[in-house]
Amino acid sequence: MTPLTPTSSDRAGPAATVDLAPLRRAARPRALEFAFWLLPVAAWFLFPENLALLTQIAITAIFALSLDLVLGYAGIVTLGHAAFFGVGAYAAGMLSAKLGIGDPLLGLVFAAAVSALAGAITSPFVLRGTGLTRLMVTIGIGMMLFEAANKANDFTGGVDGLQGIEMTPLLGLWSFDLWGKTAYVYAVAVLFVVFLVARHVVGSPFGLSLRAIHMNAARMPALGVSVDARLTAAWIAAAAIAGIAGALLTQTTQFVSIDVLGFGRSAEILLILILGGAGRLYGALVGAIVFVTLHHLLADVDPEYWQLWIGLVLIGIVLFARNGLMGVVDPFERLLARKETKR
Amino acid sequence: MSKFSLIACTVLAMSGFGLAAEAADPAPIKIGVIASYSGPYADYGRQFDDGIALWLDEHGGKLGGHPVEIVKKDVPGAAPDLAKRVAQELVVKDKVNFFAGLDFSPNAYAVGAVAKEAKIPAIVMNASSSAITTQSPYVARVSFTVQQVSDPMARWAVKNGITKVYTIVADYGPGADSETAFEKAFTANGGAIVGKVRAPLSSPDFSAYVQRIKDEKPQAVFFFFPSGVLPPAFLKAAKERGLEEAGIKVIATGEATDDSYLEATGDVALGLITSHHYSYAHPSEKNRKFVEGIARVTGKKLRPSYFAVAAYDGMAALDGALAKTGGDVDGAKVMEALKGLSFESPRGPIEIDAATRDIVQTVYIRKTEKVNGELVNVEFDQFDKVKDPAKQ
Amino acid sequence: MTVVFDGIASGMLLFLIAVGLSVTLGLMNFVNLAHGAFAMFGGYVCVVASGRWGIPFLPAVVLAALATAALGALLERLLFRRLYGASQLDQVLFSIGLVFVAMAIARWGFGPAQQPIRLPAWLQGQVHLGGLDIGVYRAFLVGLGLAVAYGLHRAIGVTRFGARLRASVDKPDVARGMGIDVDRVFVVTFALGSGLAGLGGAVGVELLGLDPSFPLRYLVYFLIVVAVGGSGSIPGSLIAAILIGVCDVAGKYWMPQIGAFIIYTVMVVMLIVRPHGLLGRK
Amino acid sequence: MTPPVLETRDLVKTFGGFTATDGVSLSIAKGARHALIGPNGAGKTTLVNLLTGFLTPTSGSVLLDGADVTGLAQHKRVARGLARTFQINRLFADLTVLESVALAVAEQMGVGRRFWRPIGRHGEVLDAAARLVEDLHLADVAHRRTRDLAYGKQRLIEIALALAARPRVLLLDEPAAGVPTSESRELFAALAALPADMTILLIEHDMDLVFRFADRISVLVSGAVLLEDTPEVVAGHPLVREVYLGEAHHV
Repeated sequence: MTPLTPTSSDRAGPAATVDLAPLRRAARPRALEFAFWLLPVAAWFLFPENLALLTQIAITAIFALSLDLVLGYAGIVTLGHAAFFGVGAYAAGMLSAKLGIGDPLLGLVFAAAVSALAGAITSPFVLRGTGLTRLMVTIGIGMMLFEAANKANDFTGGVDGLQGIEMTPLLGLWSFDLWGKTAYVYAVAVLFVVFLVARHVVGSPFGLSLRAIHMNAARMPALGVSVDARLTAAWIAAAAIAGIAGALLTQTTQFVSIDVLGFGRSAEILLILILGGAGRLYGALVGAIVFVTLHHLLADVDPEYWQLWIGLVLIGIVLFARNGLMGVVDPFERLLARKETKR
Repeated sequence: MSKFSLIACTVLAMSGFGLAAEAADPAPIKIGVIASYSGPYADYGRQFDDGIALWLDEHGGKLGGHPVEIVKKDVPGAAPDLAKRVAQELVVKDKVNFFAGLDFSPNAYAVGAVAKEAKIPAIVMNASSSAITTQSPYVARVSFTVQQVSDPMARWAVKNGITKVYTIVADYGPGADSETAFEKAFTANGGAIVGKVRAPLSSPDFSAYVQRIKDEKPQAVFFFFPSGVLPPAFLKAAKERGLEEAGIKVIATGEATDDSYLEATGDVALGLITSHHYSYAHPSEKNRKFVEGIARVTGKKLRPSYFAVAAYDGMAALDGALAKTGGDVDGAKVMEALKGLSFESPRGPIEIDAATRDIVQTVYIRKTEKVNGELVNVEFDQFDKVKDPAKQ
Repeated sequence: MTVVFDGIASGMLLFLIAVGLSVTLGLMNFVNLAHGAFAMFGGYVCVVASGRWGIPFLPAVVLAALATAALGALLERLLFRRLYGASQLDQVLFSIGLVFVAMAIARWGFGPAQQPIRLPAWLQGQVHLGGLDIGVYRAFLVGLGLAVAYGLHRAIGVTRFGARLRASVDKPDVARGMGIDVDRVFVVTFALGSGLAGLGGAVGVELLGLDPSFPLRYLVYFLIVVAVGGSGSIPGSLIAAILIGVCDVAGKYWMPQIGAFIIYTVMVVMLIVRPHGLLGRK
Repeated sequence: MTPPVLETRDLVKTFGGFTATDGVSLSIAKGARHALIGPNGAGKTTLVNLLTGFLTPTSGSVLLDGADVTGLAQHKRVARGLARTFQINRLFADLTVLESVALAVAEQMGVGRRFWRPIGRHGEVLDAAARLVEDLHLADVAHRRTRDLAYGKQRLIEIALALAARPRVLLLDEPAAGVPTSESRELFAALAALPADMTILLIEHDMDLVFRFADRISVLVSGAVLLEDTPEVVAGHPLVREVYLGEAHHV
């Protein structure tokens, strides 16, 4: 009983019959993506009076991207993600209000670092359980942080919010204005950078392993992967990004309110991501755009009962558009992919 | 996007033909009202609307000779990032002349910052955190501060022979403010705080706290909770444990017997002694007309609360200020004119402090009683010209 | 000792509302975050029945439970059943949407204010039993909680219906093959879960209050009970609810400074020590 | 005789009161084709789980190349050259075949933690993955999603994932289970083509495959080794015929 052909993986040279092009191509940006990133530029000209709202969308999008990393890719369902958003928001706020350091970029870096630390501290607790248990631990951590911020009234400003934050001009050139121009450009630029990073991460071997863990975590150790180590890394990275989003909110509004840590924010960002479609990055962006805009319009049209409409929209999406809004493009994408393969 | 922006309530001048000699109407004044119109606190927005609508109804829809346009913005609950954004939009998009409303303190802080930057006066019609007016020079308050209504309660208690008090407040900023103000006034007048506790806002079950209070045997317990869910929950627990029978008096600030919630609170509130700046049962001619007027403009039999009266007074204050500036709506001039303004409100005489832009008013001590089958706050003692103690 | 009794009583109330969620989430594997909305519905039915129609308190509570069960059955037929096969995330999204709609409807129908409930005289006040001050209503809650726990435990753990339910959830196809009407089992179970929520909501008005924001305000507490107790375990939920109630009340009495932390700390510690809950199935 | 590559000493695993593995001492030589047979419930898969670290033994030890690895985590044993397949497919439903294999290859090459360069630009990973895909006759479905493939093809992915780890010791847990006869030829060919110096422990119900493939067989009954010998001896053993082969042939 001896083998008839040489060993598989020891054979040298490329394989003749397997086309590697589709995998190679996946890394390249597509035309539609360029078109998408023209949207924020177009918005600048089309809605000059709504820059504050647009800034809010950009910040929400960053937060949603962060959640997409842990939920959409790594598969950790969390209802406590506001914890890191809030830690970032307070970190940036304290840096200015308590230490008098008002440089926005420095604040971002500081907030990202502090949030990453918070992520590192919480990860063993979160990764311990699964399913409902894990979900409840994330809620518990979020709630405890909220209560802690409320208790530390004198330090955080409690429910009245942290006052006295002043931002120095961005790069020493542009100060934050009432129209929100600087804030908008700043937020969109940060969003773009975060998106690029996220896009690289999810397309890398690390990102592939996260998706694989999501699909079948039990198999991963048999491939030589420490699941906990990967999830911890993803958790910390997502915490840092959430912290950046929180810091941006602090810097563009120049105060911190305690609701940055609230359960409502955690629940809302989860809704936004699922609405847009989890596990595809653009779902996070589209979800943020649609949800915040919808919320804004409905609250304007019908301030008393907008919740009813939001609720109906959510139910409708689940019943008729299962994979979120981005799920709608799936059939087209597959069609496109098939054409490309044939070519 | 602007076509979606709904101007919910537009009150234009009803210029009579008899006044044809007058030149064309001056430009309308735009007021951005930021308040809760949805969610659990939607009643606040409605009360503001009622107060504003009544004042405009009584004054031919004009403010300082200008027609008025109200732009309502929904910021439900404490959501300062939203409030800030909305305020920015009101400035750059709707180009409002004044901010008004502001039910929650965090929102008022956020809007105060915008007001300062845009030099647009903001009239706080409820938010009661003391430092709001200190933070921004473009903020004037016509409502009250937590300290302002807590302090007289302490002085009244001492005056009536209560020297040992246990305090329980909601564990958040205003709760802490109330606790501090009460303790300061109480101990300064010779009383002693035998125990104090801050209960979490989310806590619906007060039995443990009440048991603790009962075991401590103070002469009275003073509590401060935001109006709504918590005061009735506390009162129920107090009744169930028999605090009254154990000889422990229950005193509180007026949030406990907020007119909007008093009927729902029910008989557990009977006999409760509270301190506040407005009761809809305030016995004055001005208030009688006010209550009737609210019923008239809304067509409903709802009690106006301190929100409605502050909104009404906020309009009166702006009108008074515009009378001083001769109709000039320039922010700095209006702010200057607001300082030291005093007039008669349905709640009694009020004044906007010239130095702090905060309100100076009478604080009443009331007892909850049943009058004609309805629970009302009956005023029986008062402290005149109370300033915000946190600013002294 | 009074403190411990109070803790047990508030735990019982928590159990009464949350046990319905243990049924839908734990046994049927449906992440029904709209559970609080059903409880709220029961509360409003009870308030209207006893306040406006003058029905005595106890029949009003029963009516609330039945009405909520009927509503649950209706919604199961119309909506929930479409989502049994869906991912948990979709179920979360759907049920949160339902919560928003329910809150808006409640506000439209009843306004944002708290709803008053008047207890009959025999349920008010306190009795003194050997140095213990026992609130009559709390004693009532404890009794009701124990009765519900026992009844449910019997119904699901021992009867044929329980066996069918477990079969239907674990292997619906096999169950169908065995001649079990799976659809009917699900609708009955869902109605049961909803009815329990309605019952809990009705008796909870007195202590928890009732207004349109009820479904979200207490959602986390319900989830805690189910998670700590172990998904689908009725005795587990009971023990968890009592544990949380006692820790919460005792904590507030002896360490009021850290009152708000206690419930979450207990939960996180419990879940780290026992990730599958006290009596959960793996 | 070469020293054993994989060895167990008095391995015991109990679940509550039930003893699933009862004092198993195995010794598998380098390059061996060792089969493990036994009736259902004999504890075969439990033994594999103990060997790979998916389960921790109640007592006894596992040695890999003479070193005690009893307490070592699964993924660390993989790094030491011990890979396995699963009795029931454990695959990545939404990944394509090539992606799945590339994932495993990337881990073997130690680039699995890299988070910047896209997988599509890791040429060495792609080439190795493509070769594996080709060798296992999966080239025509390389870009199809795993969930869309027939079971037989999915079995091949199982093996490809294990081979991607470049194991020195490979544990095959019923590789032919659930594969219809019409699709089993490719599978048998793939197994036959495994390199000679690779040590293989095979669990299998298909006796044809076992006797064609194995040069040594252990019979496991009720968690304990009943007998270990060459296929000829095992096939002729009366006890084996009674407890196992007889039963299997009647199915």
